[in-house]
This record gives sequence, C-alpha cells and structure tokens, in this order.
Amino acid sequence: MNHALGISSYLIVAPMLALLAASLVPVMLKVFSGNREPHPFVTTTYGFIAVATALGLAITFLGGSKFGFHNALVSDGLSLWASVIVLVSGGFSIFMMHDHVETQTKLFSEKVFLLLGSLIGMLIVVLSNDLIVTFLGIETMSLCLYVLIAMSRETILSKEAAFKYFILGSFASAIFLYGIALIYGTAGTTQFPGLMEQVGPLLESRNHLFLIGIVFVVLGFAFKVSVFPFHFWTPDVYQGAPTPVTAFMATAVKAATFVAILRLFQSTGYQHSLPLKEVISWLAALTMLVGNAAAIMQANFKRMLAYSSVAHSGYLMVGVVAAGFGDSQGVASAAGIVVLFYLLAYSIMTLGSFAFVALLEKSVGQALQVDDVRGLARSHPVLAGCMAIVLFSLAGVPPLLGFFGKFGLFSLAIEQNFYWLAIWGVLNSVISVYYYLRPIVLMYMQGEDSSANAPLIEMNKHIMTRFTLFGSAVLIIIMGMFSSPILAALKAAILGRS
Amino acid sequence: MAQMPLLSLIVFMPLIFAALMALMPGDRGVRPMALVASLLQFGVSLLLFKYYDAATPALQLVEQHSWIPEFGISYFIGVDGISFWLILLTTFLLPVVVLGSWNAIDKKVKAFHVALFALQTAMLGSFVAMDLVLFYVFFELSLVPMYFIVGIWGGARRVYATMKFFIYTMAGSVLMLLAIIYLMFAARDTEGLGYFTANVLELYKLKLPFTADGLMSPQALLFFAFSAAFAIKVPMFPVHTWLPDAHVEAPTPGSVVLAGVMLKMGTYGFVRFVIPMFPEAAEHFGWIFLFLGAVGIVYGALVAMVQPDIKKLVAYSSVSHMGYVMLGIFAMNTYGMTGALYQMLNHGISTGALFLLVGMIYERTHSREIEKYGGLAKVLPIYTIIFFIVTLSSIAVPMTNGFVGEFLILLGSFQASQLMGAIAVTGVIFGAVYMLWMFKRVFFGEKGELVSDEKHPLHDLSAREILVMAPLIVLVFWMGLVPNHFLSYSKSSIDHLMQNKDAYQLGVLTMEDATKRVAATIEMETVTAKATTTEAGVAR
Amino acid sequence: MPMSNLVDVGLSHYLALSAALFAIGMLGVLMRRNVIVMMMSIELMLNAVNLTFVAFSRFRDNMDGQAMVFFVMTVAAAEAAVGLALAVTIFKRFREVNIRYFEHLKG
Amino acid sequence: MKPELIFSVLLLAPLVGFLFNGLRWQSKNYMLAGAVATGAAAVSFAMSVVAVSRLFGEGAPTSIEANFYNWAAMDLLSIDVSFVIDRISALMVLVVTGVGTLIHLFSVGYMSHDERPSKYFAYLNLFLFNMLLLILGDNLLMMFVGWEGVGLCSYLLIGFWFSDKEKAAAGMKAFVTNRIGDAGFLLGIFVIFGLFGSLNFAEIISKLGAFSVETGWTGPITLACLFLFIGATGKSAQVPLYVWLPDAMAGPTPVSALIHAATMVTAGVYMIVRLSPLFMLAPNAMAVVATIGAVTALMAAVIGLAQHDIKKVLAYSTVSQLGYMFLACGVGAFGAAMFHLVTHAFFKALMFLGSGSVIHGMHEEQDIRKMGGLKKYMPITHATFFIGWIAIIGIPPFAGFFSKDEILWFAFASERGSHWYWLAGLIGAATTAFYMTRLMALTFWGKSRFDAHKVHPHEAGPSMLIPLVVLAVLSAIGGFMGIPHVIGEILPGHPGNWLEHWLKGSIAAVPMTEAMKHATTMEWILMGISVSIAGLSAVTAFSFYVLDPSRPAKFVSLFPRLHRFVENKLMVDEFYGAQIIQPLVNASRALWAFVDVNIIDKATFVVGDIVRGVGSTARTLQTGNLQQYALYIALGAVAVLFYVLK
Repeated sequence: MNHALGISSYLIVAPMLALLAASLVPVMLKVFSGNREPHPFVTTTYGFIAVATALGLAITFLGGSKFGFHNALVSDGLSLWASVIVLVSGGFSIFMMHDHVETQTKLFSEKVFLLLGSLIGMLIVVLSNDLIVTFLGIETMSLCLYVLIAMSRETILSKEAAFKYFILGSFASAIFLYGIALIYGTAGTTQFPGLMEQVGPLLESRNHLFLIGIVFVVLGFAFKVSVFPFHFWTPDVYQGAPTPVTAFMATAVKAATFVAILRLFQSTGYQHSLPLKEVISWLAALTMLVGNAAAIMQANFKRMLAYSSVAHSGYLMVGVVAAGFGDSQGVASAAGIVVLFYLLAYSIMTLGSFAFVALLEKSVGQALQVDDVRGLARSHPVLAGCMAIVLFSLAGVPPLLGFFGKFGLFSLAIEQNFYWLAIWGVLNSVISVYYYLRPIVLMYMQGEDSSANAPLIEMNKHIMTRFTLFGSAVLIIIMGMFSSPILAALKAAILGRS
Repeated sequence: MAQMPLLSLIVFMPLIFAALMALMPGDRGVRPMALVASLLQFGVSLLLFKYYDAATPALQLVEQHSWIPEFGISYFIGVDGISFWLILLTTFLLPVVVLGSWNAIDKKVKAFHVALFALQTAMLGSFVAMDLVLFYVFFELSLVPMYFIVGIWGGARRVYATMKFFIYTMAGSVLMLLAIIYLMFAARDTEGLGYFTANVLELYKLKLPFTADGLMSPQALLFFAFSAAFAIKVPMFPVHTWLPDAHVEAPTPGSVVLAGVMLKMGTYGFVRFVIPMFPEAAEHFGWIFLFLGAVGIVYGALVAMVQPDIKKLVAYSSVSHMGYVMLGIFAMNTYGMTGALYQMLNHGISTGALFLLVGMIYERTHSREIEKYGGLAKVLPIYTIIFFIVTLSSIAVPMTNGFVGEFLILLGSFQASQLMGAIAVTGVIFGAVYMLWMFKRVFFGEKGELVSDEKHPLHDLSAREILVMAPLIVLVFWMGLVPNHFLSYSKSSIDHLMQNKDAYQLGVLTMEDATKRVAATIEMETVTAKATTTEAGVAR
Repeated sequence: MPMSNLVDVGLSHYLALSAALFAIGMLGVLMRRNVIVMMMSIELMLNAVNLTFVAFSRFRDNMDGQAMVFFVMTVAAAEAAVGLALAVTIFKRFREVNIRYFEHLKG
Repeated sequence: MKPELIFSVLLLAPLVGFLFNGLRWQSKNYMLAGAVATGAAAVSFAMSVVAVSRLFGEGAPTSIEANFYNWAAMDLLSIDVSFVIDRISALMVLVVTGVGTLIHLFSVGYMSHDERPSKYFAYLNLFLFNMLLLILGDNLLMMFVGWEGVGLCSYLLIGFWFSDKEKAAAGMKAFVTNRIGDAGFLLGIFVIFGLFGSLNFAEIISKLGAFSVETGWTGPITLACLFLFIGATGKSAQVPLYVWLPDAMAGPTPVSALIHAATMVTAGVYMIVRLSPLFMLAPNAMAVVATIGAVTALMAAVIGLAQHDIKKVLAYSTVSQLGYMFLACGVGAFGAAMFHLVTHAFFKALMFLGSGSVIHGMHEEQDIRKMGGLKKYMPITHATFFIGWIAIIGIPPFAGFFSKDEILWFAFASERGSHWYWLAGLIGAATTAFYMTRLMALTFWGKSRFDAHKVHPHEAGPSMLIPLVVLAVLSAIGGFMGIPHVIGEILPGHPGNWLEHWLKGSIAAVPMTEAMKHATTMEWILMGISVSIAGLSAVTAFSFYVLDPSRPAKFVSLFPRLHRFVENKLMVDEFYGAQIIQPLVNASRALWAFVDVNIIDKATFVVGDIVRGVGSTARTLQTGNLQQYALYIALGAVAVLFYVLK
C-alpha cells in the first residue's frame, strides 16, 4: 500500500468530484438567476449529464484493485459495477422525477442536487475500504434522502415517511457506529483488509466485544437493506415517498449497501462462529417469507412492491451467507459476481415496476391500488406488456433476467451446501408468483367482463418514465437471453482480469 | 445444406411467425396466415424423415453452441427416437388446432395465435433441448402462453384455473431447478469455482452415489426432485387436480394443446432424464410410480364416470390415460416403455380429437351438460360417427391406435408386477364404462332438450370441421393397424435405453453426418438402379 | 505510559459508562414521545459511541479513534440540522411534536 | 391359388362389403345392400370351401398359413398378422361363413322395411370380418383383435335401433360385460407370454412339452387357463357373466341368430379347444370350466322354463347349450364340444330365424302368450322349427342327439368327468325338452290367442324361407358327422366317428377311465336314459300346454313365489345392480367429491392459508408507530446478540 497521495487516489474519486461539481450547477443557476426555478427539463439535462459523466469516469478509472487515500478507498470490480448500478438507477430516477407530479415542484433543482449528493454518498459506500468511511458514506446518502423524501409536493404521508425514516435511520446508524467502535477497539483497525485478517483469530477466541461489534454493524446494514426484523420502516417509507424517490431508494441504496456488506464478509474467518452463520441464515429465510407473505396481503401497489423488495433482500442475503460462511476457495468473489448480477437485474426490474406505478399516479398523494390496473391491457397494450414482462421477470420466469439472477444466487447457495436455504428460496419464489401475477390477471384477464364500454384507464403521457419502463422491459429480455457478456465482464472485473 | 440447422428451424419457426403475426395491423387475415404458417412448420418438420436415421440410437441433427458458459449453460439440441414422434406430434397438432379454433376464438384473434405459436416454440424446444437448463427454460416458458390462453380466452372461472395451473406446475419445477444445479456442480471438475455443464450427455456419464436403504442419498433426492416436477406436469394421481379445472376453463384449442402436447412434457421428462440419470433410484422407487400409475388409471376412470360435464369427463379420462403412460414407463422393460411412448402419441391424438369434438358441439349448443343431450345420433350422424371412432380409440378397441399402446403397457407392467398389471387391467373395463355410458346418454335415447330445441336446430359438421377431424381419424387407424410404421423409428432408442439402463450414454450425430448419409443412400440407390438396368440390358 | 497510574480507572469502566449512556439514549428513543427529545437521545447515543472511540484509542495508543470522533461529531451536527428541519416541517403541518400523531402509514 | 390370395379374399370380401354399405349408410335400397352383403359373405364361404378342400386327400397338409405383415416386434415379442386354417378352424370357418351367408340372405327379407338397411348390412359384414379374424388368427393377439371386434359389432347391432333407450342400454351392457371377460383374456395372454415368450398358438403348444401337469391352483398354467376362461365366460355368456345375452335380444332377430346363437358366443369354446393342450395341464382349471358349464346349463334351462318372450326363451336355451359345450371342454371332450358347437349352430340358428319369421309374420309381436296355432298360418316355418325342436331336445337321429349324448357320455366316463356332471347334464336335457316343447306348443299349436282381426300372420318371402329350409336339413343330418362307435358298429357299413377322426391330433383329449374304456353296454344304457327322459318331459310339456292349457296355471299356483322368482330370471340382474354397479357409482361420486375436492385441493389451499396467516401477522405488526419499529429493531438486536453470544 502506498502512502503518497498519488494521482490514482484522485482518479478513484473522479466520479464523485464530477457529481459534486455538476450537482452544484443547477442550484447555482437558480441562485444567480434570482431564485427563479430554471425549466425542469434543463435541470434534468444537467443531472443526466452529471450522472453520465460520472458513469463514464467510473468505467474509465475504476476497477482493477487500486487503493487510494491511504487505503481508505479501494477501487475494484465490486466498486466499479456497484457504481454503475447506482449511477444508472440514479439517472433513471432523475428522469422519473422530472415527470412525476409529486417531485416536479419549484424546488426541482434542489431535488436534483440532493439526489446527486446522495449518489456521492453511495459511491463513497461502494468505494470505501474502511468501516468509518462506509459510515460517512451511508450518512451522506441517507441525509440527502431524508430531505428528498420530505420535499414531496404531497404534504402528509411524505413528511411522516421522511421523519420515520430519519429517526429510525439515525437510530440504526448509531447502533452501526457503536459496532464500528467496538470493532475498532478489539481489532485495532477499521480497514477491511486488516479487519479481515483479524476476524478469524478474534472469533476463534470468542472475543465477545468483537462479536457484538460485528453484530451491530451487520444490524446497521440490515436496516438499510431492510432485512427482517429491521425492515418495518420500508413499506411506510416506500409508500410515503414520491415514487421516483422510492425507485431510487429501492435500487441504489440497496445496491450500495449490499456491496458494503460483501466487503465486510470477505473473510473465511467467520466460519469460526457457527451461531453467527445460523442467525444470518435465519434472518435471510425469515426476510423472504415475511416479504412475500405480506406482499400477498397488500392492496396498495407501492406497498406490495415494497414488500417484494424486502423479499428480494432476503434472496440477496443468501448470497451474503454464502460469501461469509461458504467454505470453498474464492467463494467471496463468486458471491460478489452473483450478488452484483442479481442487484443489476433487481434494479432494472424495480425501476421498471416503479416507473409503471409512476405512470398511473395522476394526482398528488394518490394511493395506487393494485385493482386500479384492471383492464389496462386494452387501453395500453404496449405498456401493459412491458409491465407483464417486468413482473414475470420478478417472478423468476425463464429466460428473463430475474430468472438468471436467482439461478446464480441459488446455485451459489447449493455450491456452498446451503441446501435448505436454497430450497426455502425457490419455494418463496413460488409464493411470490401469486402476487406478481395478480396485476397481470387484472390487466389482461379482467376488465372485459366489466363491460367493454367501461372507461379505459388513462396513463400519464410522461415520455421519460415511459422510456424507463420500456427500457427496463427490453433490457430484461435482452440481458436475460444474452447475459453471458455481462457475466463474463463481472467475472473478469471481480477476479481481477485473470 | 449440410449446415442447415434443421431442428432450430423447426423450433423457432413458430416464434418467428408469432412475431410476424404480432406485427400485423388487425385481426383480419390472421387466421389464414396462421393456417399457412402452421402447415409450413409441419411441412418443415417432415424433413426429419429425410435426415433422421432410425437405425442408430445416437442423438441426431445435433446443434451445440455455448450460450451462458459462465453458468455452464449451452444451447444444445438434438433428436432421437424418444423425442422424434413427440416433435412430429407437436408440429402436426398445430394446424389442426388452428383450423379447429377457426370459430371457437372470437376475440383478440391475433393475440391468441401469437400466444399459440409462442407456446409451440416452447414445447418443441423442451422436446429437443439436451441441456438441462435449456430444457428448464423451455419447460417453464411454456407456462406463460398457456397461462394467457386459459386466462384470457377461458370460461367463467378461468382466472382461478389458470393461476392454479401456473402455481402448481411452477411449484413442482423449482425443486427440479435446484436438482439441476446440484447436478451441474456434481459434474464439475473439483478444480476452481463455477459450473461444469448442464449438458445432458455429460450428466448421463456421472454416476451419483445411491444407497438402497437411504432415502437421503443424493441420487434418491434428485430423483424425487425431478419426479415431483414431471409428476405434476403429467399429471399423476394425486397431484392431478389442476388438470380438470384447467381443461374445463380452457378454450377448445387450449385444451387440445394442453392434453395433446403439454402433458407429454412430463412423461417425456421421465423417459429422457429421470430413468437414465438416476437408474438405481428409479429401480428402487419405481414401484411407487407403478402403484400411483395403476391407481391413477382406475381413479381417473371412476371419477370420469360420474362427471356431469363432458369436457370434465374427458379431462379425467386424460388422468386415466396418463396413468397408463406412467405405468408403462416404470414397468422398466421394453414393452412398457414402447407402449408408453406410443400411448403418448395416442393420447395426443385421441384426447385432442375428443376435445375438438366437445368444442364443436359446445359451439352449437353452448352447453356441456351431458344431461341436456340425448339422441344426437339422429340429428348429427357424421358427428356421431367421428365421435364414435374417437371413442373407440380412447377405450383402446383393437385396430385403433389406443389398443396398441394399452396392450404393450399392460403387457410390460404385468411382466414387471403382476399385481399392478392386474389392477391396471381393470382400467380397460372402466374406460369402456365411462366412455360408452357418456356416449349412450349423449347420442342415444330420446332427444334431449338441447337437441330437440326447435329454435336453433343443430347443423352437422361443416366441411372445415370434417377437414380438421380427417387427419386424426386417419392416424387413429393407421397407428392401430400398422404400429410398426411408427415403432420402427423409436425402436433402436428404446432398446438402447432398456439394454443399458445403468450405464446409459448417447452418441452424437450432426446435421453433416445426416446429409452425408442421405447422399450416400441416394448414391446407393442410383447405383443399384443402374445395376438392375444393366442386368436388364444383359438379359435383353 | 505506565499502567500503574491507571489501575483505579480502567478501560472497562469507560466502556461500561459508554454502554450505559448508549442504553439510556436507546431507551429515550424507545420511550419519549416528543420528537425533539428523541433526537436528543440519538445525539446521546452518538456521544456514547464517541466515548468508546476515545477510550479505545487512548488505551490502544492509536490515534485513529480520535479522528473518528471528529467525523462522528460532524455527522451528528448534520443529522441534528436535518432532523430539526424535518421537525419544523412536521410541526408546521401537524402543529404537533408527539410522534403518536404520525401513524397514517401502516399495514 | 396361393394361400395369401385365398386368405385375402376370404377376409377382405366382407370388409369390402362393409365399406361399400358403410359409405352409403343412409341409402334405403335394401336389395342392393343385401345383395352386396350376402354376396360378400357367399364369396368368403366359397373361399373357405376352397381352403378347407386343401386339407383333404392323401398327403394333404394339416394346415395352410399365410403371413401378411409384422404388426409389432420388440424384445421377445414379435406379432405377425398371419392366419392359419387347420382342422379346428376349418370347421369353424365353414360354419361361420356358411350359416353367416344364410343369415345374410334371411336378413334381406327381414330388414326390408327398416329405414337403415345399408347400415345394418355394413355392420353384419363387419362382424363377419372380425369373426374371421378371430377364427383364422394364428396367435392370441389376432384372436383378441377379432374377439373385441365381434364384441364391438354385437354392441352396434344390439343397439341398432338406438333411439330406444332400452336397446341402447342393452348394447352397452353387452359390451361392458364382454369387456370384463376381455380383461381376463388379456391377463391370460400376459401370463402365457410370460411363460412361453410367444403368443403364437403353434409355438405355445410346441413348448408345452417342457411343462408337467399342475396340481395346485396357483400354478402359472392354471392361472392362465382360469384367466382365459374368464374371457370365455364373458364372450360365451356363462355364469356369472351371461346376463348380457338375454338383453342382447334387443337387436334384430337375424343378428341374434348369427351373433348370439351360431357364431360369436361360441368363440369362447373355440378358444378353449384351440388351447386344449394347455388346458390339459391344468386339471383344476378344467374342473372349474366343467362346473361352470354344468351350472350354466342347468340355471339357464330353469330360467328358460318361465319366459314369455320367444327370443328370450331361445336366448336362455343358447346359454344353456353353451353350458353343455363348456361342460364338454371341462371333462376333456374337446371334440364333443366342437361337435355340439357345430350342430347347435345349425339348429339354434334355425330356431332363431324361425322365431324371426314368426315375429315378422306377427308384426313384431314377441310374446308367446299372444300367439298359438300359427301352424296353419305359416306351415314352412312350423315345419322347419319342428325339426329344430326335435334336434335340440335330442331325439335321434337328429343332430342334437348325437352331440349332446356324446357330451353326456364323456361327462360320465371321462377321467375328469363325474356322475354329477352327467346328472346335471341329464336334468338340463330334460328341462330343455320341457321348455322347448312349451315354446313349440304356445307358438304353433293349440288354438290361437291373438286377435285375428288386428294381426294377420303370414308366411315370409323366399329369401327368408330358403335359409330356414337349408338349416332344417343341416339340423336333421348334421349329427352324422360324429356317429358314436357303439351306434356305428350296428349300422350298415360301420360308419366311424368321422369328426373324432378328423380332429384327432389337432386337439387334445382326455382318455376314458379304465372302467369305461369298453363299457359299451353302459353307454347304451345312458343313451337310453337320456333319450327317454327327454322324451318324457317333452310329452309332459305337451300334455301341459296343448291337451290342457289350464294346467300350467294350476301347477304354478302351487308355489307362486318360486314361479315369480324364476320368471324374474332369478333376480340376477337386480342383484348385480344393487350389489355391484350402484355401490361403484356411489363410490366414484365419493372419490370425486371427497378425495379430489376435500383432500387434495384442500391440502393445497391450506398451504396458501398458512402463507396468508404469516402475511396478516406481519401486517398487524406494522402498526405505523415509529417507536414500535424502533423497539423491533432493539429486540431484534437483543435476540441476535443473545443467540450469538450464548
């Protein structure tokens, strides 16, 4: 590790810097033009350019394990691909924010600023090589989000959601921080590489302080990715937040945090604590069950999707379990590959589904019910078709993207002999079929019988959101059928081009 | 020509046509195009007769390309005696269905045919796929179009039926997915992470440990995982309840395809994957399936007997007939296996025909209540004759196709287990009972309320409908009178499978080999022809 | 530094104290209905963590801990700012700082 | 003429006839239809004569075969579509095509007023074709093909007038009952295949040398024989499966004559005779055959006593006569069985056609209580029927006498026979004589009981009379093909038992017990007993129904309940309905309603309910109270810590 603050360090943070610089532009414009809100399209363009630049820089400079800022940051395949996922979903979220009725306010430029800021936080998280840096990243990301949620045009639910999220989030991050402190105290370092070496011996000697620390840290992460029983905020906040922001949270936050979790579990040392393994597997299993079961009971479309995202966290936790407690050589990297691939798939599907919701929300604070999509296939065949594809993919029907995501995860679990976890996972995906297919039933198979001359459902004309939905559907098919190149790239990136 | 990917063509042609149809402006003109397209793909599938070599058990017309090497998944397809007829059955039924649904489908005609053709691709794909994951992909994919066909064009309780169908079948197959993954890892070289392959031919080679006493030995567990998926698809008693619902709600063409082809995907899976890959387990636990098959035969027949709804009766008869197939497969001898394969075709033809006929009468009267009929024979003589012939084939009267299959299956199962054979033979009686009783109530006796209804008199079959039924009737007798014409194509494969159950492996022949062979034979013929002519010349 | 001077107060005492503080803060979040008080409790938790950091860094002769404390303070300040802003918005809307009034999202 | 050609013509002629008439099934032109059908039958008769003639003469082959194509071949199983005429099937094929032709001819007149004559003749030809398959097939599978084929045709012809629910039901009853037998037949085939690895008669019999006589009940051969016999009971209407035959009279009368008297119902006997060497190895099975035969012969005869439908009486007598044949098979007198089969074909066909002519003349009246005194209206019918009558009650020298007496003699004297069999046969013969006389009397003699103003009985046309006459002649002289030795010796020129000689070698036979080998006197005595008993009961019947018609009523009034019981066919149908069919239907309903709906579906729904339960609990936890969420977090943390640190 080099102690000079080399150029490489700056190359690593280049994307963040780009984001930072670009994020200031809209706000500045507003300030200098006498606090007159620039046309939202302009702002959107800025935001998009910013994200695009960051993406370009990320793809150019990230990857191939480089360290920077005295190993506070690491840039490897994980961070590269995580940044890509995060930035892409950020870009699409900006599109949707431009369209959506609850986000298109006088304060639009501030919103974009906040979203970009939150993106910076996420990049920090995915790049961080040090628990305390991860903490900072998470805080940056979250603080921006709290405000972003609260700034919705809708006045009751969004505020409540923001506040709940804020209190619980700070509560969780306090615990998280306490965990860091204990780890620091026992392991003497908070940097992942050093830490990973310590895990084995410390757990072997059953150092309770360290164990508590690990548990607290995991718990903090679990809160962010809404793993049972720390998921309770998720449905409320997802419902209360403006749909574009929800989409952003559901995808980017999750992606960033899961990468951080993977970094925490990049050691074979965890094998020494059987209870830890068991408890995390249990959490994964329960998360799947609770998410799916509760989603079946939901009438509110966004809450249903929220619970489904909880369930997906459960599936992803399987990958984490395999990474942390699998026994084979280089399992962590394998886990990295499949988890990232799943995150990619999941983000695309989720963006699509929330775009669909956004297209159906016409008034402020309208709580979209699942039944509202009845007979949609008649009025909007294409969009309905896209949503059907997205839902089938979420349900894991081959050869769509979601199927191969699950395939990777469960095959990792099987390779590492977590059989019952894999079985539980597939059974849950069968449960999930039930609620994923319900909108399809409503769209395609009902509404005729409610008399042909019943008024057709109208969808918003939002170009960008439609583009998001359409794009996600197309990506789901193409990346599903031809996932090989992506997987190859992931493999190369994470196994270090070997 | 040597490079022509015949199988891929056969498999994906319907999908291409589906896409083309989807692009058509409106519903008009869809049906003719669909008919032409279906005939075309049937014609192409007939090329198999030219390039398929019945003499060798090897896997033929093989195409192999890497698809997702990272997951060890490859695009690997081929045909042998086990899948040969199923492919042709599938391609043969499509035109029949299209023509048969000419009037049955009145709304969203375009969407319907798109779904139908997409389904065709999925089904064909699952018959030719020789990569387990590829198979799984097609296997699952086939659910989606059928899901829509039942759900959109179905009857009153269509949503319940289609959800039941989708979730039942998926619940079965996910465990198979895990089993597939396990196999892929079991087959991988221990060095390095990642998957080795899902190539079935490779997986045949790997010998999984099996302990006769142990239910927990890997082979047993995998065996049951696979069997669960296929048994639900078949459907085998006691997991059959999704079938009657699906059939009753499905539109006529849906029922035909479901009964005609989709159910075969389950039994095909047993023959193609379960028996060769888990021989010991199949030997050791086969009795369970023998038993359930025999029970299913009797159970299906008895329950069919008391159905008030013609279509539901036919649906339960499917349960009974598929019970025969299961029995034949797990008899584990040549007779049973041959009979099972034959019965798959029979069932596809006769039950398909029955559903078509039920649909035809339903179009006229909009009722399937047996009680409301009676005396049809006086009113619809041609319909009656055709229905009777199909009934004969369904109750396996000699000289119809049904007899060949049932005879061989019963013969085989009796050699395997006298008790099960004896139980199954009673199905011969009950089969006659429920079919003939229904036939009597519907066609004989005084005219029922629907038949004597003056306001809408019934018209006998139209030329189109006769045209739909004709090929099926021809097949009924052809397959019944000269089974060898059909058996000879699958014989070598079945013998190969039965002779080396415990070390089953398959050779591979590509399209090039096939073309070479064809060229050679043609040459031979010409040579011999020359020779004969010259001899003739000498003689003269 | 020789340990002899520190026999009376050891690391464990510090840890115990910070743990106690942390627990108190936690209970505060769990029990107090008043938004402001809840935020104060969170601050308390953070500061308890700070204490832990300092104690550890002191007893391990490792300055990283001290540095972290500064980070945490900054974060705490930011959190306080955002939190108060939110509290104000909420108060404007609901005329109420008792969190029991914000239960529209449920189920 | 090559055998292939012979067989093709022999088999295809009726098939062509079927196709010809079948394709124009709506035509009302009964002359054309009848001509074609009868022609087809005649052609195959001619062909069979040609074929059989090959078997005569010095150095003639014992059989001629023709192999057409391979039906299916796998592993051990290889089934050819091939046919054989040997000395057994020769008899059969002549009877079937000969009698068949006559009955076709009869039908031309009989069906002249029907609205679907072409369909009728199509079915008739199809039947002939299937019957020929059954007879000529050289392996069990071909036989089974014909076996089910004739069953199918009988179904079609019984239900020919399907608008009548009863007739349709009768057809279905016949088919299903036959199916029960067929299931047994199939099992028999399977056992045999398991034993010999072949279904070809010749091969099976050639491999029998390796087996010895089985004593037990569960030996494979015994099993096979019993299974096959189940098939026979179905097809040949033996106890307990005979119930379909009386109902089968719902069909047109010529059909009853052809299918349900002369040919199809004898298929069971034919099958057993074909496999006689196999049955020889299973004495227990043979005992069962004999017993069932005896029981049937008695029971049916008794029921026949109290029937009022002319065809029903004949039907029960058919059942009873078939019983005799099986009795013969059972005691090892397979030759006698064949003999009786042939003679019975003559006189029973004759009587059925006669009854057809009566019904025709009486305008579809079948109740003999409404007849009487028809002698003067239809003399030829009466005359021929009269010959049939004396033939069946066994008055020498008519056909029935020889065949029946041979059976009785074997039943008494054969190693596997017993006095009881003989006694049963004797009583059966007496009963037969009684009810047959009753039938004659009530139909033709005495004074007429129908309303002469409404009904004008008349003699039928030549197409119906010719067959009657021919069959009458055959019934009169048919018996001379098997003259018993004892009689032969005293006759001029000492005619031997030609039939026995003809069949020797191609069928097995059980030797006489030592005592009976040369007990000619005994044979005479028994002969005398049976003839006199038969004559006696005939006379009694005559006195009952002709001399003093009031006597029967008085007689039955002595035990009315018994009479009603017999009149209602011993309540067998009712018993089956109440004890087997209805319970089965109820059980099926229960299966459907209970197993399908209440167990299997319920089970799946329960899973769904569990999931829903979890979901709703998750929702109730979701109170919206932020502090509770925090509490969950804390509790979760505590729980995890507790688990990890424990």
